[in-house]
Amino acid sequence: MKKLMNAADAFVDEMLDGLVAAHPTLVREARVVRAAHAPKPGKVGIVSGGGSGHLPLFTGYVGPGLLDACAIGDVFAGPSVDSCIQAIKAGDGGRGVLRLYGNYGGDRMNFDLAGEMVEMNGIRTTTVLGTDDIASATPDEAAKRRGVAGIIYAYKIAGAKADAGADLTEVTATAQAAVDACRTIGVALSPCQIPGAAKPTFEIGADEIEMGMGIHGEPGIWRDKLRSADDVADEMVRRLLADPITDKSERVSVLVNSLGATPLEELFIVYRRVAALLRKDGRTIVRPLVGHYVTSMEMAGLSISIIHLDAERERLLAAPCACPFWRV
Amino acid sequence: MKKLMNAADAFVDEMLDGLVAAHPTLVREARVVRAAHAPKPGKVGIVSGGGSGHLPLFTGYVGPGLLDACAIGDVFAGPSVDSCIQAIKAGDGGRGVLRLYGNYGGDRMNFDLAGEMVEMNGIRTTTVLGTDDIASATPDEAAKRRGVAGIIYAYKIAGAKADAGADLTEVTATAQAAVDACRTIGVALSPCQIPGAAKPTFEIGADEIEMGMGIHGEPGIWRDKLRSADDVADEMVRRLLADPITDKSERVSVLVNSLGATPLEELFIVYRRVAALLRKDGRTIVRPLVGHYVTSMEMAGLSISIIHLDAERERLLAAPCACPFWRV
Amino acid sequence: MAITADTLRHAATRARDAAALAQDDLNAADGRLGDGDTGVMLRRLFEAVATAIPAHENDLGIVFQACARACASGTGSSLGTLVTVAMMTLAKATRGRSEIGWDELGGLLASIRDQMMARGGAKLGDKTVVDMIDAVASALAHCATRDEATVAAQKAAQDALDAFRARPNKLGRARMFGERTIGLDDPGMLAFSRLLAAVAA
Amino acid sequence: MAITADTLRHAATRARDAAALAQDDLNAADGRLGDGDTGVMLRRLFEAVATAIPAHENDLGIVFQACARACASGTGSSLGTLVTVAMMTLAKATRGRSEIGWDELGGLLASIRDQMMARGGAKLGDKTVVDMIDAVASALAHCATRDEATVAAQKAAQDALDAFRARPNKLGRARMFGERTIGLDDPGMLAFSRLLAAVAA
Ligand SMILES: Nc1ncnc2c1ncn2[C@@H]1O[C@H](COP(=O)(O)OP(=O)(O)O)[C@@H](O)[C@H]1O
Ligand SMILES: Nc1ncnc2c1ncn2[C@@H]1O[C@H](COP(=O)(O)OP(=O)(O)O)[C@@H](O)[C@H]1O
Ligand SMILES: [Mg+2]
Ligand SMILES: [Mg+2]
Ligand SMILES: [Mg+2]
Ligand SMILES: [Mg+2]
Repeated sequence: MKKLMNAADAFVDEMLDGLVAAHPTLVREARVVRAAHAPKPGKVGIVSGGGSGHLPLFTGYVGPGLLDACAIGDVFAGPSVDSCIQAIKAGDGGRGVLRLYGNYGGDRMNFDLAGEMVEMNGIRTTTVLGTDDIASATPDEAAKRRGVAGIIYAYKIAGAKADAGADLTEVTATAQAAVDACRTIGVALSPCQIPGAAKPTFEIGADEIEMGMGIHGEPGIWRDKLRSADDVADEMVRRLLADPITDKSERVSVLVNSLGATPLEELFIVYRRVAALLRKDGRTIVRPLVGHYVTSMEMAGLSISIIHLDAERERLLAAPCACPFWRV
Repeated sequence: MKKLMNAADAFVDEMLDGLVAAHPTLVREARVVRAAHAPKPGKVGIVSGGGSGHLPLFTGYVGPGLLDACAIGDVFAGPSVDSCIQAIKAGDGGRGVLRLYGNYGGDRMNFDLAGEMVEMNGIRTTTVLGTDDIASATPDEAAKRRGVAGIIYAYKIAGAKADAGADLTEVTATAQAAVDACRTIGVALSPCQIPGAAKPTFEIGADEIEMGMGIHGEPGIWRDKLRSADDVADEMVRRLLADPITDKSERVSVLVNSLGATPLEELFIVYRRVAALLRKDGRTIVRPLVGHYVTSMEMAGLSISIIHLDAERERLLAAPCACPFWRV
Repeated sequence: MAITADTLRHAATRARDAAALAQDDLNAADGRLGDGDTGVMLRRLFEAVATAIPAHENDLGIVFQACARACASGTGSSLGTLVTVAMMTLAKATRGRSEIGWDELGGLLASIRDQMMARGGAKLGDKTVVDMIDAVASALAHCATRDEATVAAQKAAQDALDAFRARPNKLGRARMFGERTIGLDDPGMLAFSRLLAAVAA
Repeated sequence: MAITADTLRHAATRARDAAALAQDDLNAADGRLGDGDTGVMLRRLFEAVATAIPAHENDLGIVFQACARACASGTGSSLGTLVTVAMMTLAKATRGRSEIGWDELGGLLASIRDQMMARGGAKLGDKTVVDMIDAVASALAHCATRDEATVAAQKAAQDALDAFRARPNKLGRARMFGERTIGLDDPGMLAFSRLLAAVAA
């Protein structure tokens, strides 16, 4: 796998340098990216973080109405405890900080440790974990599910809630409700490679796809010959709709997300089918997203996320926000 | 090369269906996509078009402050004469239409034919051709150069000029000046495949890159072993700055564009270097763009475009615009 | 016997079948120096033409006009558009006539050549379909019968193909391959010679 | 002889060298059921620890605190964070002391185990580094000298590795590979046993 890069050890830092050079609304401090406006006094802070290699996630979603700061690790490795601490401090405007990130063991330990440490500085924190990937555990073990693309809905909704002046408890509850209302499933066609690694993250035949594979190549539900876009979309939507959700609603938003190499053309072919299926299921799509939102570098494949919207979530989704990769 | 698609013959139409389903600001009529607001009475229309397979180009740039309508062909094949006629009519608000598209033989013939035909309907048209790819011909044959990613600057600048109420002659001159002030060069790492084709558009070794390759796999300047991102960026910027331009300026905008599979991480690593080089060259970067703007489906590689900005172009670049993939 | 609407209907069917047969060869030829789509484009184009041609119309101009319309909506490739240009040229030249003589063919091809050059910007010698049309137009200049025309046109086409093979392409996508195009047939010329052979047979 | 700051400095150097040597093996083990980064992470981590350890400090708590700080800023991987937790636990437990006895080691390891379980949510039997630490802690419970401790710890580690190989991973990334993890060494356990061997030698 060819990459346009320099030394592998410099990959993340050079990437971050370029990101903030191109986007002056972002400020970099070591392995933390914060919004130029952060911390915003009187606003609940929202902080996220995770491994590199998923742009626009995580650092790309820093901005008004979204995240205040992000801790970022090496490619596919969590941020260090220090970075987590630093990000929480950068996001703290005096009303506490929500830690909103994906459910991965390492990240959880680090953000938890960091949370305890900043408490000594008098910063109140709460946690909401992205757990949208239905392929990563069964519904009765839903708390074990990993967080994937759907987390950006939680960013947007919690971000708007915080912007509206809600307190930490309210922002946390809103974020948790957004996670609870959102489900994602992915399909992978080809792997990616960690800079400096000797080989790709997984192997897959030239004519195979894997349903439910995770964004780091975690094993999925089945692997088989490539099928038509409609067949693949049908199964993904069926699985998403079948997964139990307490608060299903007629109005949903949908994210059809490229894992990297899969082009917009294919995303739109799939979106067309997803839209038809949801219509047939009696649902109305609000503010769909189609594009590169949460990737795994050059991995080919896509994910579909569906979030059920109550009136408040729909309003928060429509509230203004601005980051380099998503603007309302 | 695996694709999430259905029948190859349906690729373009299904893609267009999905595009307009996801983006209600776009309206599809056969192989034409027009802005919901088009035609806008009293505004000079701007119409583009070309082959499919380059999303967001062409159809993705339809919207206020950009294009009014687009004629779109099969993958990597120009739009038909009829589609060109239809697009021009869809863009005509009574003050004439600028045909602004890339310099490819087939597209030119079709848009020219179409232009003559709509003249019988009393629609005045002019033509500006994107010719930014410096690798496709030497400076003394600059008119033979093909149009690549840089054309989106011409869309933006001409679109803002038309929005400001300029007449057809002025909009045309502004678009031409934008093309004249812009240069692009690309580098390819791996090919793409036309849906239904038996093999990829070109072959390239697992450790090779090709400097100057075109967006359909047209041969470039050299092919060699992969080099570091900095080395590649250095050569690209050197070539771009060395190319003769009448109106060079201290202020420039830069587009670092993925051809498809190359992820944002690598784009930012390259942008970081490009920014440093331009700074060293005494230039100031205004409103840089880094992302997927003009692609060739799953091709890996990137292009760098530099446009020199006089005061008017800088102002027009900053004017509001809104399309699914670019908003100011 | 002159050329009538029936001649055209017959030719359209043969052209459609020939294009289908030649598809892979033409794609392959284009794949060596272009984007590999000449064959699939031509097949689709002549399917559209064969379908569009009116069954009971005698006015050659109207018949050619129908062909031109099918081409204009059916393709956006360079060669496809040149075929559209050819059909439009013929439509204008034969409007109101129900037959044309074989001796007029050379002159018609010459105007097609000129229109194509005006539209596409090719010069003679660039190694495009225009060079072959030029050669065939000259060869037909002194033919008065179908038999003469058939023989002369095919010979001229083959000679042009052979003569240009050793020269480089100087236009469009193929131009960029420069010297590497020497020894290869131009896909547009190859396409024309295949269609000619089918229609003449 | 008790454990002093010099013992730690010596151990840190050995751990750094052992981590560098083990890098590829650990990456490979993690590559079979995780993301293949255990080795490179551990090498970087122990490089940072070896550099961060203060040269002239006798307070064990302060020495461990320095190690903990290096870990906290140097890595975000699961195992790396567990090492951080271990260092913090040791720092708290030894604050103000310049030596600890070999007979205290088992108890310290037991608190590390408990802290790791509290932090990471692993249960005994999940086949993680925690299971090995648990085994080694028990084995050290009755050792009073360095020699006894060395032998007992290494035996316990090896036994744990052998015993768990036949069982499935039940935590984190590896959990998702389910039965396919049977027969494979857990990379965290493998890492611990390699470091232990190096430090004990
Ligand atoms: N401008 C032109 N003038 C004359 N002939 C042309 C021109 N452009 C292309 N051709 C002919 O068309 C052929 C290629 O056709 P085709 O593959 O359909 O076009 P495209 O290059 O658009 O894919 C060439 O071999 C050449 O003979
Ligand atoms: N929550 C946890 N509790 C205990 N041990 C863990 C936990 N998570 C991971 N480990 C240990 O860490 C090892 C993996 O380390 P490493 O590869 O550095 O982490 P990552 O999974 O973040 O890439 C596993 O083999 C296991 O022994
Ligand atoms: Mg890891
Ligand atoms: Mg073509
Ligand atoms: Mg072609
Ligand atoms: Mg690992």
